[in-house]
Amino acid sequence: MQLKAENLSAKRGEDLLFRKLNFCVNSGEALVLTGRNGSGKSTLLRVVAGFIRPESGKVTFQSQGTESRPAREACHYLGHRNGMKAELSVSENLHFWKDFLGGFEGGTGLSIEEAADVIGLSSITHLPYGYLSAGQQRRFAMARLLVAYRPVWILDEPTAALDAKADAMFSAMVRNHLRSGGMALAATHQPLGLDNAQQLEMRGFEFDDLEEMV
Amino acid sequence: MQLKAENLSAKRGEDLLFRKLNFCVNSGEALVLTGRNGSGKSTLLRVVAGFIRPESGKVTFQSQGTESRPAREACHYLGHRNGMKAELSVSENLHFWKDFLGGFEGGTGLSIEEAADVIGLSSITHLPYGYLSAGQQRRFAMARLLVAYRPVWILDEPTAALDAKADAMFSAMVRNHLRSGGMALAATHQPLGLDNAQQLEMRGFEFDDLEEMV
Amino acid sequence: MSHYAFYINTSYGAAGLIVLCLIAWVFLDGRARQKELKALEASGIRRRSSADKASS
Amino acid sequence: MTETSLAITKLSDLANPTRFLALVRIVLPWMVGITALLFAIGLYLSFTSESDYQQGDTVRIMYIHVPAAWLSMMCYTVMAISAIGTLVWRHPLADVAHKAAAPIGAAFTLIALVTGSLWGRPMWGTWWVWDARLTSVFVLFLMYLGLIALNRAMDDPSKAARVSAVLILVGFVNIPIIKFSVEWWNTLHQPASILRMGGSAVDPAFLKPLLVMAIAATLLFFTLHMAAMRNEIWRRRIAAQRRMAARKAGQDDT
Amino acid sequence: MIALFLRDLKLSMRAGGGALIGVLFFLTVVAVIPFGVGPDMNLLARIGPAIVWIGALLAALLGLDRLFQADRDDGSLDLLLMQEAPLVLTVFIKCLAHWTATSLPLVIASPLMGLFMNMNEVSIGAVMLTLLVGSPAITFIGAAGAAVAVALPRGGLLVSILVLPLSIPVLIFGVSASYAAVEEPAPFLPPFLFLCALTLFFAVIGPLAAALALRNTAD
Amino acid sequence: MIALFLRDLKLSMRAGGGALIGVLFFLTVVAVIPFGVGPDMNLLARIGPAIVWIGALLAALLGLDRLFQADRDDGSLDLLLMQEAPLVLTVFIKCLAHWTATSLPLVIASPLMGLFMNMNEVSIGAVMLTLLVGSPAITFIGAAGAAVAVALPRGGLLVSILVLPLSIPVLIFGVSASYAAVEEPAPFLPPFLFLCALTLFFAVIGPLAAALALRNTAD
Ligand code: HEM
Ligand SMILES: Nc1ncnc2c1ncn2[C@@H]1O[C@H](COP(=O)(O)OP(=O)(O)OP(=O)(O)O)[C@@H](O)[C@H]1O
Ligand SMILES: Nc1ncnc2c1ncn2[C@@H]1O[C@H](COP(=O)(O)OP(=O)(O)OP(=O)(O)O)[C@@H](O)[C@H]1O
Ligand SMILES: [Mg+2]
Ligand SMILES: [Mg+2]
Repeated sequence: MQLKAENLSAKRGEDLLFRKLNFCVNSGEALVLTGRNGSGKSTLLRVVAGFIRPESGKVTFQSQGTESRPAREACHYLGHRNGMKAELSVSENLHFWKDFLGGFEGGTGLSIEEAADVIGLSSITHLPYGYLSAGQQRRFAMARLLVAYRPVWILDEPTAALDAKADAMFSAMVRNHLRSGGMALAATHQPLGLDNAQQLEMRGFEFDDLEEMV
Repeated sequence: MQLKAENLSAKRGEDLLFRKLNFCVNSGEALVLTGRNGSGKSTLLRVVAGFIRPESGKVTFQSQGTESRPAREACHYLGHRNGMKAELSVSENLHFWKDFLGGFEGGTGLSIEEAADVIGLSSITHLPYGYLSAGQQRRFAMARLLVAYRPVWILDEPTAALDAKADAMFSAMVRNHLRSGGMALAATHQPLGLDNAQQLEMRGFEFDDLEEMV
Repeated sequence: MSHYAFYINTSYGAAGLIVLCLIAWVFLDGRARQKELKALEASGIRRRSSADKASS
Repeated sequence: MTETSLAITKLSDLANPTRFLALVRIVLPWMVGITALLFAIGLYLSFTSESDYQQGDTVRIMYIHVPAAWLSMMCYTVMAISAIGTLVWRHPLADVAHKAAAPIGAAFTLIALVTGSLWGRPMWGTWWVWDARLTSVFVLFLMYLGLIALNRAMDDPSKAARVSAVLILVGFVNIPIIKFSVEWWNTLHQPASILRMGGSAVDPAFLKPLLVMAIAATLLFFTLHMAAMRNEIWRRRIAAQRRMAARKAGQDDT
Repeated sequence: MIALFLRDLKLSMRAGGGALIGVLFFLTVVAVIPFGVGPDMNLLARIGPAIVWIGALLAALLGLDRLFQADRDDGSLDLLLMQEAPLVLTVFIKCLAHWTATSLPLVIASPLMGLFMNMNEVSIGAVMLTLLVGSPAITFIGAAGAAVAVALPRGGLLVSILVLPLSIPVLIFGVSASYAAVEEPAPFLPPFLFLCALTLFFAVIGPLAAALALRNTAD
Repeated sequence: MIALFLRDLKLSMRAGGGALIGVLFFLTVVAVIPFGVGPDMNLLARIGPAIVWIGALLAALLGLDRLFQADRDDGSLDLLLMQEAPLVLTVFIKCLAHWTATSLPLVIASPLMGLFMNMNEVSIGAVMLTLLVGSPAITFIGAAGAAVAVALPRGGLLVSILVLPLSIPVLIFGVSASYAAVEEPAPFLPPFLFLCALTLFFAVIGPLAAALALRNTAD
């Protein structure tokens, strides 16, 4: 399995934010994006997840013996917003995502209870999601990554709002995912505690070919 | 100047989250709340800011020679949501808050440009707020604390989404505020780098007087 | 009775029906709640002060 | 502690839910008995009293229509008073009181509407006209339904109670409109002839069954209201105990 | 406070579609009625004021439910609640801004509708005047509903249900004043003055109730 | 997909009070009308179908603009966009859920409104039928508008220009088919069939346009 970005460039507004980026993440590997605020980490992740159409290049996902396909179909995306409904209970939310996301070849999702157990909050799955504290909400958003299997996890500052224990729990969760053959792309300002991670430092707007643009 | 909480209890849903809390923050001091996810840090801050009515007790602010008044009037609140309109430009947003919040005895607010300078983003105040990256948005929300003076800053996980440099900038900003006689209440999972800070550890729901409640 | 009998009977009938529904709702709701309280008590969850007979 | 807050504490001691439940246990059977008895008398009277020379037998509809109409307004007034209790004193019993009253009020309003139309057909020749009295009662009905919907839409009971309290108070404007609409706008509907300044203008032959029925209906309201409040308190206790159990379980394993 | 007024105005101009959506909706309503009553010009003229008033009422409802919701979602409502300035005043200003952005255009467009409905000049003038005086009342009532809606996750329709019954008196007096201006025996002033009184009444009650609701449901 | 349908249905039931609220809203609108036009029963019966249709349009509009916005605000829209399943289908399902939760109850309740408006049986049947067939069209058009609104932060204006004018034909054919059913010379079928055609057309165009807008503007 392999996630491959070739010759990737993307614009924000009218300016190129990064240009001709290439990377390749294999099964069991992680790519950690760093860089100062506004340097384009989130943008890159959103390009990979297929929300922003790149100016050039493409991101593809290929697993053994199958055709390559758009990366977004093989990805879980955990962004700043949790993607859960405040009005529904936690378990209704997770059930929905489990059903809606469905399966993906090469793995199976955990059940809601197991996933809640992993993140250590199995006792409050009956509460409406909106009643939870910021950290609890974040942790249940992480549980979503577990209930439906996807080989690639795209994580945008996943550990904001987590306490120390939950932080460790999440690192373990990601390591576990990598060990079982998954991949992860993460943008963070704090170390995630991964061993075999490539680093990519983002630098913000590229101005050198401004004239091409205008 | 003094911020004083006496005998403070608050409920979430139908249950008591904390009970008979007392604390007192003097000019130049900070109070840092810690505790695991869901232990009630945000709730306490929202009680102080006057959004949640406490079950018992009250929080008052007193400055020399004046009557004590509800704490919320002397506070800046920086919560999870930034309180800025994505459709307006950064400077329109800041101008609005400067005008609307007005002054408070004992200090003056900076101008928009100065504040943007302090947070290190003076070059992009003309952009619509919605176009900024997560960290940039957060930093402009911090600029709001500067454009109108309030002696007490209530900070709920202020440094989530900030890069290392901005982190340092914010610590300096809070230290500066304390040095000039202000106070701060902060809930964080990461050290804020303050010296003279009291600590208060929150512990989550209290069960023993459930029957009083129903 | 007169030819108004229909209207009178229907009014009394409708009013009676609505009131009966209301009573049934209150009654059944009460019974269901009581049952739940008993079940909770049986499973060992009880209010600390349930020594007083209020919730029985 | 200030004097007022002391007074409030005392008040809430007197009316705390546990004490209320104890009271209900004693009073409720008596109320049920008296209500049933009064209804028996009232129904007997209303079917044996003579008929009106003008309205014929249909005057018998009055014996349910008028009490139901009065109660639909009284119920709202009770709710408005408890709404003040919720907002000013934050008394949990007040929350319960107006939540429990809404369905009962809706039922009485519905009775008034239905019997009114059934009376209107022979008297005015139509089931329904859009005059001020009828419409304002209809609006009252809608507001009851809206309040019920509101209470169902929110699952935090004390917050729901506060929100609906505000609405109840705002909607109270409607009550004087109902009461005085017949005087402000000239309509088909009867102006007040029983409850009015300067004494009643109704033949005592009709007055007696009407009054008995009115008292019976009022008692019915209070009986049902008490029972419904008791149910609601139970419901909340059950929820609280379930939450507590869940949280305790959660704390053990973390 | 002026800052708040200007910000809200700017926002609804820029983001919400502002004036135009109300006017368009208004136009739609007015365009459909003739299908119902047929091309009978006299009848149209007769029900004209009522239709214009109903259209305005319904158009005012569009967007009203989001009056506070948008501020809640981005956290600014919290900040508005903290201030020393009385909350009632803040709510009042927000109502004014909303009225200026959505109802005022309707008032201005109403003569056009009047022409469509074949109304005569006096009648058009009367409708415009009553709308000008009466429409703020609807906004103020609506504010109370919108404040309640903030507490609800998706309260839009609920608000209208709560608001509409209360706005019925406004409608009644607005319409009857408009008719009184044309039909001879009925005097124009009494219902008109009553309308003014209603608006003043709701200008007090509405923001008060809204402030109460906002204070009690923030969390 | 069924999961999505159920979730959306549950959301609108739970949060907004769902069906009950739509119907209540409709009831209030209808209750307001007679105050405007006066208690003239014949007139009421005549404008009845138009009023019921306008009420349905309004009820559909309220809340429709938030169809995708709510999902965008909490981030679930992103996740919906990523899936392998064709986006058009996702949008279509969301429309269906919205229609089931808000318009279907209106269709079912419309006979009651008809009674209030003093309409006769044929007319009531015709309105119900045309509503059943025509109201999905409004939802589908609205979906396209809602998608555009999500895409552009300042898209409000565009939406109103887009949605209301497009829904006018639906409204007009719906109302005229209802009238044709009662009034003798006019035939019922032609406008009715046209209405069906419109709905089918928009059932294809609406979700397509919405999907296109969502894909092109997510960021
Ligand atoms: C759906 C239709 C009707 C509704 C909603 C309605 C509503 C009411 C209400 C709210 C009251 C209490 C008024 C008060 O206490 O001041 C009332 C009283 C009364 N109604 Fe009706 N009514 C309806 C139809 C009728 C009809 C058709 C008649 C008889 C022709 C009628 C006769 C009366 C009488 C005699 C009273 C007692 C008034 C008094 O003495 O205070 N109503 N109705
Ligand atoms: N509206 C509500 N109804 C019921 N319970 C609630 C509500 N809001 C929060 N809670 C509960 O209150 C507790 C405290 O929440 P709070 O947000 O104060 O925690 P916190 O200390 O800020 O946590 P975090 O570190 O995750 O931000 C949580 O357990 C949460 O489940
Ligand atoms: N819609 C937009 N239009 C124009 N510019 C934009 C838009 N969205 C983001 N930008 C700009 O693109 C740049 C990159 O933003 P991005 O969110 O990718 O940064 P980031 O690396 O994730 O930063 P952070 O660490 O703060 O999250 C920022 O400088 C921002 O101002
Ligand atoms: Mg980012
Ligand atoms: Mg928190």
